[in-house]
Amino acid sequence: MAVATVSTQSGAKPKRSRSQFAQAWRRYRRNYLAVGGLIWVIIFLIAGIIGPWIAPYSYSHTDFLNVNSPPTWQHIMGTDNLGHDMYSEILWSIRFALEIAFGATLVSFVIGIVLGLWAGMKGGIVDQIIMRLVDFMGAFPTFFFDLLLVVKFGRGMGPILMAIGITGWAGYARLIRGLVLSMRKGDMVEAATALGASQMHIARRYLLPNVMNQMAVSLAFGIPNDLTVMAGLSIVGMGLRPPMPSFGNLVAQAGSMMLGFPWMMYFPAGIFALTLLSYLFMADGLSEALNPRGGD
Amino acid sequence: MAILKYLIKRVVAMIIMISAVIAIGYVMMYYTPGGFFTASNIASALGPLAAQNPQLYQQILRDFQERYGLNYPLWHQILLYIWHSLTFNFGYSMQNPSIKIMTTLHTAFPISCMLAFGSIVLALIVGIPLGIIAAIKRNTWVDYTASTVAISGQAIPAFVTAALLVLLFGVVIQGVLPVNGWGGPGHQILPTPGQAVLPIVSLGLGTIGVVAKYVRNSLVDIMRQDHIRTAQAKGVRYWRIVMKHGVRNSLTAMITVIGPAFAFTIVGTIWVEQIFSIPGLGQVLSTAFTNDDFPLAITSIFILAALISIMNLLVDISYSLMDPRVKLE
Amino acid sequence: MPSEHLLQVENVSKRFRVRGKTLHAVENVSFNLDSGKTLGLVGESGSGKSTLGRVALRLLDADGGRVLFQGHDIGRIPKKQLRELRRDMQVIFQDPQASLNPRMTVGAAIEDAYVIHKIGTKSDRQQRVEDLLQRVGLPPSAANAYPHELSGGQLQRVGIARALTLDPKLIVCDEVISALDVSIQMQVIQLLKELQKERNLGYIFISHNLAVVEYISDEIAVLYLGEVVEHAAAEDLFKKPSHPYTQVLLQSILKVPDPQSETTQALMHIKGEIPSPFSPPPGCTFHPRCPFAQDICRTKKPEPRDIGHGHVVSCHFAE
Amino acid sequence: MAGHLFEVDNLNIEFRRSDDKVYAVNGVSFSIGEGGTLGIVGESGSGKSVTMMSCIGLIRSNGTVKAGTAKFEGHDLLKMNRKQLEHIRGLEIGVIFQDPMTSLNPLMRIGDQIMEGMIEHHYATPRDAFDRTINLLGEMGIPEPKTRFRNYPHEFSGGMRQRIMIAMALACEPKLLIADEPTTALDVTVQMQILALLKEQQEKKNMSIAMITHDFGVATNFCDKIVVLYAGQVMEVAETKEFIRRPAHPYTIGLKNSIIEVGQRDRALKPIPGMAPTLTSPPTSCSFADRCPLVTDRCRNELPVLRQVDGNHMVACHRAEEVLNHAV
Repeated sequence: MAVATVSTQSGAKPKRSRSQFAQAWRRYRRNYLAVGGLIWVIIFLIAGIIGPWIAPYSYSHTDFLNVNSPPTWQHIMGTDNLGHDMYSEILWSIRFALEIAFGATLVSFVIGIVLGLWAGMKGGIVDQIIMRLVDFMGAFPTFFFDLLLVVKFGRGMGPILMAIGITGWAGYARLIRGLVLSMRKGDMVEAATALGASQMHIARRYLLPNVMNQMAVSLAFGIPNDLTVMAGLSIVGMGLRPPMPSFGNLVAQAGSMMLGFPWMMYFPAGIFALTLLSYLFMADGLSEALNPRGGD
Repeated sequence: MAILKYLIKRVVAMIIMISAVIAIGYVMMYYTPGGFFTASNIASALGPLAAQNPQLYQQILRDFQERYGLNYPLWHQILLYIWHSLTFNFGYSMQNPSIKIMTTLHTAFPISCMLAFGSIVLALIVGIPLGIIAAIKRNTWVDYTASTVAISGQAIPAFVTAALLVLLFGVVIQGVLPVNGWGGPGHQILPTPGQAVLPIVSLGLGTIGVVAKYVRNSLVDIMRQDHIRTAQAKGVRYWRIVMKHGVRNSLTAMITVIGPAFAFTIVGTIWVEQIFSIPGLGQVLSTAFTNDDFPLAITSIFILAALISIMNLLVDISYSLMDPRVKLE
Repeated sequence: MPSEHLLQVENVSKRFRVRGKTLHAVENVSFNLDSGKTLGLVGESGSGKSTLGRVALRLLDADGGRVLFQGHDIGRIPKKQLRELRRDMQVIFQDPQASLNPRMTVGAAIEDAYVIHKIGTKSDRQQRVEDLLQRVGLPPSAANAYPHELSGGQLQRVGIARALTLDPKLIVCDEVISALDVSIQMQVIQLLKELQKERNLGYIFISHNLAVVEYISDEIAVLYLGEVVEHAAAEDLFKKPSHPYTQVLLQSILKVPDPQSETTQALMHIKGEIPSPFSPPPGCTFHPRCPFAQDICRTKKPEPRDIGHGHVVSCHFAE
Repeated sequence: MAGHLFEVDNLNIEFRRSDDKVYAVNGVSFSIGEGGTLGIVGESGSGKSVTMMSCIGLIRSNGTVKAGTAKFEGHDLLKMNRKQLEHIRGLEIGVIFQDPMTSLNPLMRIGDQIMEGMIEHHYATPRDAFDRTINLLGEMGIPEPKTRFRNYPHEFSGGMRQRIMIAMALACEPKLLIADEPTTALDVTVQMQILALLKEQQEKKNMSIAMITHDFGVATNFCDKIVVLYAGQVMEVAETKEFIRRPAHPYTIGLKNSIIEVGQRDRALKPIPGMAPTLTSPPTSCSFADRCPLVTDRCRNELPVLRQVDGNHMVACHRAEEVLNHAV
């Protein structure tokens, strides 16, 4: 009768193999904080994209009749000491934050991938030089370099984006080089080499698919980091030049007034904190979902 | 002997690295339109003085020219500047030529150190137990809560935490803790205990997160390692295994995160001092930058970079002392 | 230059630099291999047998000596030509899981060889993959499985199938059975033997398991600290082990006792472990552990000597 | 059945997996006499390691003992709480593991690791424990024990680390030593050294050994009684001599035929086809049936129980007698 279910021979049980993406998503979905984070990040992205159209005022519009106004129907998040509508300011901040953070992360990421792959696959003196450079960039907070660069090149969108971008690649380069090295030494690459595969083929078919996961995770952590750096520049007065709003500017500016007009701090600081939290929960969930640590 | 050789090697490497930072800073400033490292720029900055006190003006101008070697080629100026910095001969601030930079550092540096070390200590005291508890109760609500707290700390930068704390203690529950300032009349460097709480807490939260998460993950990994099973097979009590074989090993590994955490904290101090109006190095740095006071700005960066380098060296040495497998080389 | 041999390894050496110290992985090793024959490389860990196998395929570059494959010096030929040549020389690894891309199905992994060398159409390739799977004893459905879904034995069959894709003439089998259970080991050995007969393959069979090496090989080289200490036809080696190390190795194998004799094997052993390959002992590298060591062994390195019928031994006292 | 130091009866163990259960051990019974050496032989996944480890409470957290007893000197280990087990482990039962490279704490001096058990069990005062450790290291064949005491694991070779593991396991002179594949990770020449050392220590201290191994050569030369496990079930139990002379289970015979020994160049191979199953429901028929050359309908429908066929020779096969009488 009920014969012992013995899974022998035939091996392939296609049930599980669907796709790794589906499995990762299944794990991700179970993590409520990560899902919450993802939802907020999506809202944030949408706000960034359509923000300029739904913002009731321009970011430089000043309403002199309603200076330092608490939230009202007219200004749902109040106004600041110059009569800027906080709601509009925040929408524009999201826009600028996204542009700079995504742009800077992209720049860092591209530099990191190129240098990391180069160092890892080439080895030898190239590797030595690149790694010395990585060590140097990693030894001190890149924030110092960002400050110097911003002073040199100015406080506009472009310069800030580039400053954050060209100082932030060390981590990516180190990660990718490490992954490539660990795999290059492994049997997998050796087996492909033995088949006569070219370096290009190995990189494309064997290395990249296996480093994708970790790269996605490090990217997910990279964006909130760049958001923080960007705001941090404003805190020391080196961020986007007003009147362009940014979370950093809004927080810095509210710093001196928040005891009297706390809403100037509530909204930007709250939304910014929530955003960073969401990004981190999302990144953390992503890393757990893509690289499950086995376990019980 | 080996240690000595290692130390010399490390210190030399450190000096080279810091020199590179200074050089980069100098070059940037040199080529910045408003930069001060040209004779004409200095002359124009000292403009009003020329009329008021021509003699002093001439003297300061000569001073500057000599100090920065403004008549020499750029590489010479850079070397000269590096040499001055490394010998702690920082000269005068640009904004306020009568004040020696060293004098400014005298008060600012200890304040920033207090903030940074205070928050690191706080992070270790809170983060380590939090990580241990999360690891032992892994995959329970305790673990999830601790992990969530840790991530939150990591996510929210110190200036936002600081701002929110100021709102909390300045608006919601007033009068419990002071929300700005440092020291008082007669006490420039030492704060009142109350003054120190909020800055240190807002700085420390991020590091608490980093430490707790690291301890938690490494402890979970270690408790799955074979040698833990060996200890169990010896009949060692559970708690002793956790502490002696688990936590001890995981703390050894944790030393390596103190270096980066310290660097992270240093940047945090710059922000937090801004929010709480604390007259530390961070505030010096940011005023220097906003006022284009480049000698002061570069010097502040130099001091902070040196501090971080020394800390990294200490971390590496203590790691090699804790882990017999690590050799200093 | 007569090139009747499939593979000629001549005075090959390989060193690694590890943190400023030199590791002598392979020292001055020579051997020949013909089509349809198997050369066994035996040795304990650190003997350099795996490194030698990789040098023979130029997966590692030799530091000295040369390797001729069908008369071509594979250390000299340009990369592009080498890639073409690789169709004829393949490798099977100890850990098939590690040698397969976890993100490629088994079918894709096998097919990749055809993709690399641009052989056949898509459906053509798939047919070949199915044939190969069948040949190594796996159902065609296995092509859709990912490596983590198969057992060790099944994966090793995949490893074999992949090595066969390009119809090679030489296969290096690097500890191919040591990660498998006994009952599965036998299946794999049998498969390898059959394939050799069918396709006239030359094998370099690397293993620490003397009995299996004896079983499958025509000739055997015993390695100790990167050097060949004894090289002979398989029968000769086991009938008349002439290097003390070979003798010790043979005595160290625990056989299931003979049902008739009823006595179990004495647990006799030699002292010491393999010295660090970073600082091999002077003279004969085996002398610190050798039960017969004399003064000469401590100072003078023994030259390989033919003691008859191509039985070569590197020992001062072998006869 | 008196005089048995350690007796496992009808042990059942299950492991939870993400979407099913694995029946890893199904009704395993055996015993070890005082001073005896039992070889527990099986391939990977046969449950040989899990069986012994679960008896002393070192089972992975997703595994549970569902039924059975494991009596050590008459006391059921499976009924003991953590404290009681901790008291038995190390003091009464010592363990050696397979991989000496990872089984030692890398950050602790090896001397301290050996002493730890003695001090924990109040077996010796710290001073005595120190002296004993030095002696033990010497006995294990580690030169210069006084200096080596202060070394860390990474400063030793694999063979030396396994000697340290043995010193640790023997520190409190346990009555039973569980050796879980103690030589699998070692080279053959070193394997010999370690086995000889174990034998010598066993004779000196009159302890029992449970040798878990996949290697018939090790089991038949080292042990005086052998248990063969397959799919978490005992296939055959016999004294080693009987086991060598008259194996009665087709699986045992197949396994023995699978071993290639020196001097068998001309032998034809007769591998066991297929592979060992992973049971996801309790066995109701012979688990070996699919691979067995002697399979009958009965084997596919009825679970063979372990039964005595001759003296102390037990077999779980419907056709054991036929095999023994060379009727098949």
